[in-house]
Amino acid sequence: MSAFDAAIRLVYLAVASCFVLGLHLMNSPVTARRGNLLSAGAMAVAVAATVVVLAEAGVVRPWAWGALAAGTALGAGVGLALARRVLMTAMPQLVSLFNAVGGGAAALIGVHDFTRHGASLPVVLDVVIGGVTFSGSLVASGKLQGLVPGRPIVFPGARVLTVALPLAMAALSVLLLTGGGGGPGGGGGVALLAGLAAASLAFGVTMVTPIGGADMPVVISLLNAFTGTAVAMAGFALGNTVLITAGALVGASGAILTKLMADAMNRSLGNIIAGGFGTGDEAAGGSAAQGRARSLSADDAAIQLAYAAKVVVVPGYGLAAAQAQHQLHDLAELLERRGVDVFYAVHPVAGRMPGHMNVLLAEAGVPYDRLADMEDANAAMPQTDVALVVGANDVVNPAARRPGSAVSGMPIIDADRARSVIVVKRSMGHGYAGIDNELYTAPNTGMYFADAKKALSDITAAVKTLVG
Amino acid sequence: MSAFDAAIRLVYLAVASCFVLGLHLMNSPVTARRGNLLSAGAMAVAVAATVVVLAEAGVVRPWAWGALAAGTALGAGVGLALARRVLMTAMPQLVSLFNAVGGGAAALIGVHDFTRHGASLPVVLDVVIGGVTFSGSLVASGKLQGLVPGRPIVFPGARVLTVALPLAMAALSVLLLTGGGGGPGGGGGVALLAGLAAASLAFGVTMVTPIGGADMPVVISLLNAFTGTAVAMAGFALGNTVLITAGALVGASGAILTKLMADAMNRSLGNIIAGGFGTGDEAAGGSAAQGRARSLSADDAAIQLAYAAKVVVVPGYGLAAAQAQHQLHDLAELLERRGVDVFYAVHPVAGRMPGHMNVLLAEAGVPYDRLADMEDANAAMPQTDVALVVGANDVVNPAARRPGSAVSGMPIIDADRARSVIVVKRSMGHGYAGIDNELYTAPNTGMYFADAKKALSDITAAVKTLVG
Amino acid sequence: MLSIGIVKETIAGERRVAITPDVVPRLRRAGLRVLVEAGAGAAAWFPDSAYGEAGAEITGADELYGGAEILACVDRPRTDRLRAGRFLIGLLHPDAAYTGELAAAQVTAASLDRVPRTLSAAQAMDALTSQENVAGYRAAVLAAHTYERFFPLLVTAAGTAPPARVLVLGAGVAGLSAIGTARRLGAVVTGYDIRPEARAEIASLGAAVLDLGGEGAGEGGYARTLSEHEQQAQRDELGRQVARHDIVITTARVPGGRPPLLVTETGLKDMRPGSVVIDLACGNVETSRPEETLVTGNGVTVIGAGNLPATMPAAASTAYAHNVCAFLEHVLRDGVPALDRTDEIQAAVIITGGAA
Amino acid sequence: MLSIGIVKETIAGERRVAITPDVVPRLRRAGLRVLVEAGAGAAAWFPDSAYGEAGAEITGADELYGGAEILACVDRPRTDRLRAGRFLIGLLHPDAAYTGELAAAQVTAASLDRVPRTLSAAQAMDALTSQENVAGYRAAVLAAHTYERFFPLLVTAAGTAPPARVLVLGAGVAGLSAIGTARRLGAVVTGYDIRPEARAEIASLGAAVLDLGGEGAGEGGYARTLSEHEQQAQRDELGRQVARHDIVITTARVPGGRPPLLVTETGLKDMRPGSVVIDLACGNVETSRPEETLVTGNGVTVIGAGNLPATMPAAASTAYAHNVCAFLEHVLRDGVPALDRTDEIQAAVIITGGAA
Amino acid sequence: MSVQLLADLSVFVLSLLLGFEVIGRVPTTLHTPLMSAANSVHGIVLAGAVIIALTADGVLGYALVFVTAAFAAMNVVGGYVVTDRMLEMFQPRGEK
Amino acid sequence: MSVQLLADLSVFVLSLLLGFEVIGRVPTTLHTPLMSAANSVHGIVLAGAVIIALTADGVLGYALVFVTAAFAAMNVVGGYVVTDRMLEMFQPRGEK
Ligand SMILES: NC(=O)c1ccc[n+]([C@@H]2O[C@H](COP(=O)([O-])OP(=O)(O)OC[C@H]3O[C@@H](n4cnc5c(N)ncnc54)[C@H](OP(=O)(O)O)[C@@H]3O)[C@@H](O)[C@H]2O)c1
Ligand SMILES: NC(=O)c1ccc[n+]([C@@H]2O[C@H](COP(=O)([O-])OP(=O)(O)OC[C@H]3O[C@@H](n4cnc5c(N)ncnc54)[C@H](OP(=O)(O)O)[C@@H]3O)[C@@H](O)[C@H]2O)c1
Ligand SMILES: NC(=O)c1ccc[n+]([C@@H]2O[C@H](COP(=O)([O-])OP(=O)(O)OC[C@H]3O[C@@H](n4cnc5c(N)ncnc54)[C@H](O)[C@@H]3O)[C@@H](O)[C@H]2O)c1
Ligand SMILES: NC(=O)c1ccc[n+]([C@@H]2O[C@H](COP(=O)([O-])OP(=O)(O)OC[C@H]3O[C@@H](n4cnc5c(N)ncnc54)[C@H](O)[C@@H]3O)[C@@H](O)[C@H]2O)c1
Repeated sequence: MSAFDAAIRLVYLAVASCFVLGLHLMNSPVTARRGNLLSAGAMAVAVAATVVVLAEAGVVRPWAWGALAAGTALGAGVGLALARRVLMTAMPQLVSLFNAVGGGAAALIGVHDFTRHGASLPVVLDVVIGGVTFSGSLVASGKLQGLVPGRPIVFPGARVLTVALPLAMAALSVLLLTGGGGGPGGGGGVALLAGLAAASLAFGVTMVTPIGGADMPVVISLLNAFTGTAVAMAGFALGNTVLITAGALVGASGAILTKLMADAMNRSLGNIIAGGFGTGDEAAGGSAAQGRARSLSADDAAIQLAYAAKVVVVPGYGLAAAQAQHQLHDLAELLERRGVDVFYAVHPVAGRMPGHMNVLLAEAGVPYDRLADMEDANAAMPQTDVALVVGANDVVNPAARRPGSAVSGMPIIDADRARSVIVVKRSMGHGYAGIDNELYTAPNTGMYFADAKKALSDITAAVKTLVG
Repeated sequence: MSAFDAAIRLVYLAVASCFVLGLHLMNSPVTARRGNLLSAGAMAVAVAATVVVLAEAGVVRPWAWGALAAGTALGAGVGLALARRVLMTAMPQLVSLFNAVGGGAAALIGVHDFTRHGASLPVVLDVVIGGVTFSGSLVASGKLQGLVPGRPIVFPGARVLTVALPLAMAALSVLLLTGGGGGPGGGGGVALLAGLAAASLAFGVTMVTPIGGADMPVVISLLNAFTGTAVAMAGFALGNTVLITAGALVGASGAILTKLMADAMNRSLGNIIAGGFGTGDEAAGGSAAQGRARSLSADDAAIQLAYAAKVVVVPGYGLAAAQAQHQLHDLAELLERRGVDVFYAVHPVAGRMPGHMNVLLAEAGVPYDRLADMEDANAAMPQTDVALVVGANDVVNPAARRPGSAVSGMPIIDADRARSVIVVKRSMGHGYAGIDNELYTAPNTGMYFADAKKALSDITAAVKTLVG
Repeated sequence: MLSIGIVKETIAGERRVAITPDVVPRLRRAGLRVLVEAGAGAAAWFPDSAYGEAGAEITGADELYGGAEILACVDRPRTDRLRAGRFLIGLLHPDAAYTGELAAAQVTAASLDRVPRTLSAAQAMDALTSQENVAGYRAAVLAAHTYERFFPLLVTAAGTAPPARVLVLGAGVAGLSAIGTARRLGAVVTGYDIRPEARAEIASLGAAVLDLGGEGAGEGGYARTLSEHEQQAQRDELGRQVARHDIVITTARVPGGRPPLLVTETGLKDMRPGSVVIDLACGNVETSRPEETLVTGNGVTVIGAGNLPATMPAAASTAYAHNVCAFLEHVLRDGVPALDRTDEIQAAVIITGGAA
Repeated sequence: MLSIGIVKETIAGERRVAITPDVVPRLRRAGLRVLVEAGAGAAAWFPDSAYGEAGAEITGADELYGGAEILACVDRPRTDRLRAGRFLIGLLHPDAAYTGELAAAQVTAASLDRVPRTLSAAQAMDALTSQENVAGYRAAVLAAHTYERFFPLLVTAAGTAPPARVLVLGAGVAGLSAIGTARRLGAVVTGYDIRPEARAEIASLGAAVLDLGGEGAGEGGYARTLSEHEQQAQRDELGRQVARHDIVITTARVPGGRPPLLVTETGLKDMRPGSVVIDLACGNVETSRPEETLVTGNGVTVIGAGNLPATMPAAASTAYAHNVCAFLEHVLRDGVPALDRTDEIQAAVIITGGAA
Repeated sequence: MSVQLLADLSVFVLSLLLGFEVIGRVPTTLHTPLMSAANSVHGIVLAGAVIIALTADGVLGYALVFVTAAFAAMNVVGGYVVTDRMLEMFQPRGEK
Repeated sequence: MSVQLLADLSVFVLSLLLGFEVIGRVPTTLHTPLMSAANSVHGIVLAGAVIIALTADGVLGYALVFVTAAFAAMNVVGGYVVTDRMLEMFQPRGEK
């Protein structure tokens, strides 16, 4: 091995290490951005080094240089434009789109390698996985963007396809690997490969189409891991270690991440995928209403609270029922120590007796100057980052503002007017007045379903570990 | 590469993966034992596979087989016997001994390889690192065992040696690598290597001898990481990937662990090593008295408490001064939920007014049936796993049992009679009576120096994350 | 511009006043002139000067009854002073006879004890709740004052003082308030009620729940009267429980009926000397006499406390004044009562008249 | 076997008793026969029957004074009834005259108010601490009972009740105990003392500390008398503070001296009607008269409460009995007092005699 | 099995293990940014696109290079930029 | 630099990274067991001892094998057993 080759390999090794470090830094909100920059820098180095290899080889045709340059410029431009313009809310579908093209690129490398060296296990895997990812990610992206209907789509013959396609892919792969289509570039082989690619693309579509929009983030993460694996296969095909390392890294971390995301949504990955081939969205959560509500984890709540400037706590009867006043005070104190401005909005009839919340909060040692009455709290609500509603229901029910409901005419705490709302209660269950609460299904509301005592102490622990 | 070779390499790869998984499982007390077993199993497979390689090669002389078998049997026997018999308290020095022989073995492999293929960078590094580790670990072990005086030893000329030895080692290495001593087995080379080995052994001694006994665990961990690196070098020399992988794994994880240990003791690694070449023990902790006391981290306290069956909390004026009653109750509740039996021993004059502790604990919502009076608490003390003393001083001062001190004649809570004691206070400072408290320097006492409010909430967080 | 007159209470021991100085500006904003009978608030620590500063006019009784179209009182005023067409607001606890009298006097009368309890929009006018809340707090403080030992557990060098054991029978508004206050003081508190949801509410204050089985939920959030057989079983079991406590506070009522008898004389016999029993409902304890304090032979102090809010007049009056004010704000349109029989609150509260 | 006699207190309003039934067995284990004057514990809710069950003998006053070698009392007994050679234990607050009388009667007298306060071993006998602890708790409960508003903050549908603002002047044992109790009830409490370490102690109960500058630590853990100039400055500043509070509880004492005057009549003038001032030291408040309750022209209730423990006799007696018992256990050797002038505690406590 | 392949396989396996280990207790809120970051890393396929340019000839070959490069570049550039934008919201607040 | 060496180096670097990553937030109380476990893992040097037996000859060579094997075996066997003993104390309690 020449010194040049060795040097390039060493650069690749360094790049791979930087990727690892970059992902490592992404584990904490504090260092995440630095991690991303490091990773990006390493990526630039890797690409540059590869270009040097190309230049050093000196055999590259001008047209190839041109195609490479033009393609890179175009892709970079489009990618940049999309990434710059996209709205916060549309980011997941964009990520999915980028994932699609990444998978596509990996598959195309497989195709290229096939034209040079014929079929090999990595090439076949590359094309299959890359193909599935490409089409699957596009569908996922489309679903989130609303181009493809978000609800699970079950089209006629879907079941047949879900069995037939994998069989076909397996058969074509075996044929290819056993040299069924002649040597490299042999016509039969090309046809087989084209068939394989087509089947893979089709399978990607059939796999994602039946899955409901709510599960899309998990699916995208899974497809992301797929792409990683496809890239690693491309690396095997090209004999390039940095592709192998980076690809495997993404494959594995993507898999773990997929599991974490599914766990956070209380779904199993198997359910989502299998569910995709049959049932639809309803499986997510318990009742239909609970399904419509956005469910949060302790970590989400913790980060939202820790990075807020102003938090209003709205306690209700559930706080008393759970006897969670000490845990609540603890959380509030922790947030205050982090510089968050926390106060408590006490509704006159929260709880079940006059002054119920006062009795509780005093027991927990909440200083009186942290309590705000309803009018003050409502005045400050639009400037409030998070309204943390703990076991309150009727006293934050916006239905009170309209005539005709059991709570009509009662003044309420306008938690719904805060920038975001976190509600801690055990279920979508009713309060004293026995009516539904539309606050819980509002878009800026996240529900943390748990007993208040447990919920609050979990959130406190999460704040401590996440943002220390 | 033959299929046999490939198979062996794959086995090695699997073994390396198992080592990783094993260490991974060691991160949590719940899975640690499983991790160790997995690692041990993988080790057995690796050794067996290597023996198969040997057998398959068919060129091994019977004497070599014999030496191998006899050596292995002897080593295994001695290791087993020592490991089985050692007292809990003597384990660190035993680990250090095992580390020493591991390093020695790595160095000897270097020597062997030198006799075959002459000097190479891995071989030289192997011998140097292995040699330093061997002697250094033996000294560390001896210090802990009391065979070598535990206090920092500074012998005359030590400073000269600490400069001279590394220079000599560097010079000899360069000579060896530039072929200064002739080919493999060449007499000059052997002499150089012997010199290098001797210098390394001497350096190991000079490095560890001046370090005080309190810092030994960190030093042992560092030497452990050294051995890993030496083994990896041996792997390079032998061209054996499993040695490289396992060695590098230990080298890196050992390094991280060393840092964690130093952090936990509030020392910097640099200080310890550099300090070793000058100052001694005193640097650990603030005042002399504080130095004599054993200092704990939140994690230690958390694990001791979480794995206890019975915990007695002894609150004192410091709890009131820190207004930490809510945090204390929180911790106690968490422990109770884990099945620990927690109660509070209230001393009649704890605090600064009659019933001071009652006022506080009631404010925090501690149920009355969790309070024990002094007599009951003392009766239960010998069966108590941990006495958690929070901001109490005079009321747990064993000096009260002897005449002649300011607290003599006052009945006390016999915290010192619990199996172990955790004391939370800010310093070794005095209480109301203004006298020292020998409880704080008792061997079964660990001090957690911090404001009680912070300390207790940190311990709670630690319990949650560690054994959650 | 209509005037509202604040009556000086006439019943003995009634120290509350219907409107306190702090709500006077609110009434004026609602378009009323506020007349205050001289000395009306004195017993509740609201001197005439405070009313004057708040914008009210101090008058004699004659001008007041003569000039004010709206009259605010706590207890029933003397009917003979009321003129036809007046709008009277009070805690009238109306019975048929009294309603008849008012009707005869051609007075439009609103009794705030009739506010529907379960209607969210009416909570601000719910004077029963506000007064019972005062009564519950007061009962606990009175118990602490009367009981000549410590409420909280104290471990001291001079021995350990055990906590007082408090039993609260009936966990409505007053009962819950008493439970909360007694717990604050450090007593070990047990609550008891026959409505099943009250059990969770007792627990939500951190108190223990006494469960004797059986249940007695009635209508409108109130309890029902138990059958004679149920009552006897309850009394027997409660007798045993009462003896285990140092303080018993009873608040059990059923709408329309006599307060159930919960603690019998024999039950009191087994209590420790120095124990205290406070009968808020004036009828839950066999030996209690309204507004009297008796000490039994075995040293149990029994307090018949039918009108505790009147013994904490400053707090009770302030809360009641808010209720009256909220009711007026509900009823007044441009400073004039707009009576409307279809309004759920008015339909319940207005007991006579209906055209102002 | 020696006998100990439990005296029935004679001073008006003194409802405590020196020994309660629960310590009778402890005294008997210490080798004493226990005689109880009939009705001695009645006012503190300890009937004779309870003593009898505990193993004491009920006797008349004559047998008691005649037969018991050791006499336990709370306040000073009549000297004329004491015989020579008796061992008297009480809270005698001895002055020269009384000590002379006792010496003349040839009585060995131990006054438990003389227990050294800072000696750890003597804490169990420290009757001043035990009684002041009762007094502080009682003062807070009395204040809550007298104050006719809520102590805690309550946000209700009938308006928000603001918390009571309580100021405790003097944060010794009684003051701290009052602070703790008032805080439990939900009041906003501020404490004030001139000893610097008392500030941290106030804060350790979660109360606010009023810092007027200046310090006055004296000897033995007590405060010193301030100079006239210091006192005037203190009074002026306190006057301003007092007006901002609803409840003022004063407990400031200096050993040997008159209690410092902290709250002047002008200070009271600015308080709200309905405010409550309790003078535990009987001398901290200008207008207060011992054992009297006055209401000032502007509606401030001033209570001179010099002997609050006597108004909570059950708790106070129980604690005091433990003190007496601990002292006896310290002094008795095989059932006989072993007097020893070199013992730090005895040297301080025994005011006359010394050879039993 | 070639030595190269075995070496590659070792690298692959170790990288997989690294991938598993490197993801720790990530807060849920970081899931999407982390996914996006991982997505950017497989943009390394751009290096692959460069490599196939080495041997590309013929219109079809050039087209393949073009498309592959465009796809890969979009993945890389877009991926990193969008990740960075997501992470902007975790910037420490001024007053803290 | 040989291909083998480069491959070995890659493996080495990746293993180092793995070593860094695999140690997470370890409780202090597990520091010693973890150190001991890591100590056992470098007992893999026993495999090295086996390999040198392949080429050992001469008394010196055999002695070298003997000592190396003895050292390494002691490291492995003792290391794992002592680690296990340390970890015994983390056995879940019966009643939990
Ligand atoms: N203050 C008074 O004087 C008084 C007196 C009587 C009635 N009320 C009425 O009571 C109501 C008070 O409103 P509010 O918002 O305080 O209470 P609410 O409307 O009764 O709602 C309480 C909520 O707490 C949740 N909860 C119960 N236990 C919980 C636990 N352990 N952990 C977490 N959440 C728990 C319940 O939902 P899940 O079951 O899903 O957990 C429930 O929806 C008003 O309608 C008021 O009119 C007030
Ligand atoms: N109960 C009564 O009636 C009464 C009245 C007066 C006096 N005393 C006397 O007070 C003493 C009571 O004994 P004790 O053991 O309760 O208290 P102590 O002996 O006074 O000791 C309290 C300890 O708490 C620590 N501390 C202070 N602030 C702290 C904080 N923020 N966080 C953590 N620790 C803190 C101090 O150590 P650091 O500075 O190192 O943190 C101090 O050593 C006895 O001597 C008793 O005789 C009692
Ligand atoms: N919506 C609101 O905001 C609001 C406000 C206040 C009260 N309320 C409701 O009004 C209802 C009545 O409350 P209240 O305090 O006026 O009740 P109340 O004064 O009529 O009775 C007091 C309590 O005594 C109990 N009781 C009756 N008979 C009993 C017996 N034999 N043994 C034991 N307990 C017995 C009742 O269940 C009740 O809880 C409750 O349901 C309460 O929740 C609602
Ligand atoms: N060792 C123990 O266990 C123990 C027990 C109880 C008390 N003590 C100590 O005994 C000492 C005396 O306590 P006490 O309660 O009997 O005191 P006290 O009754 O003599 O006085 C009450 C308080 O009034 C304060 N005071 C005096 N003059 C004042 C002024 N002008 N302005 C404001 N405050 C003034 C004093 O500082 C004291 O805190 C304290 O130091 C206390 O800590 C010790």
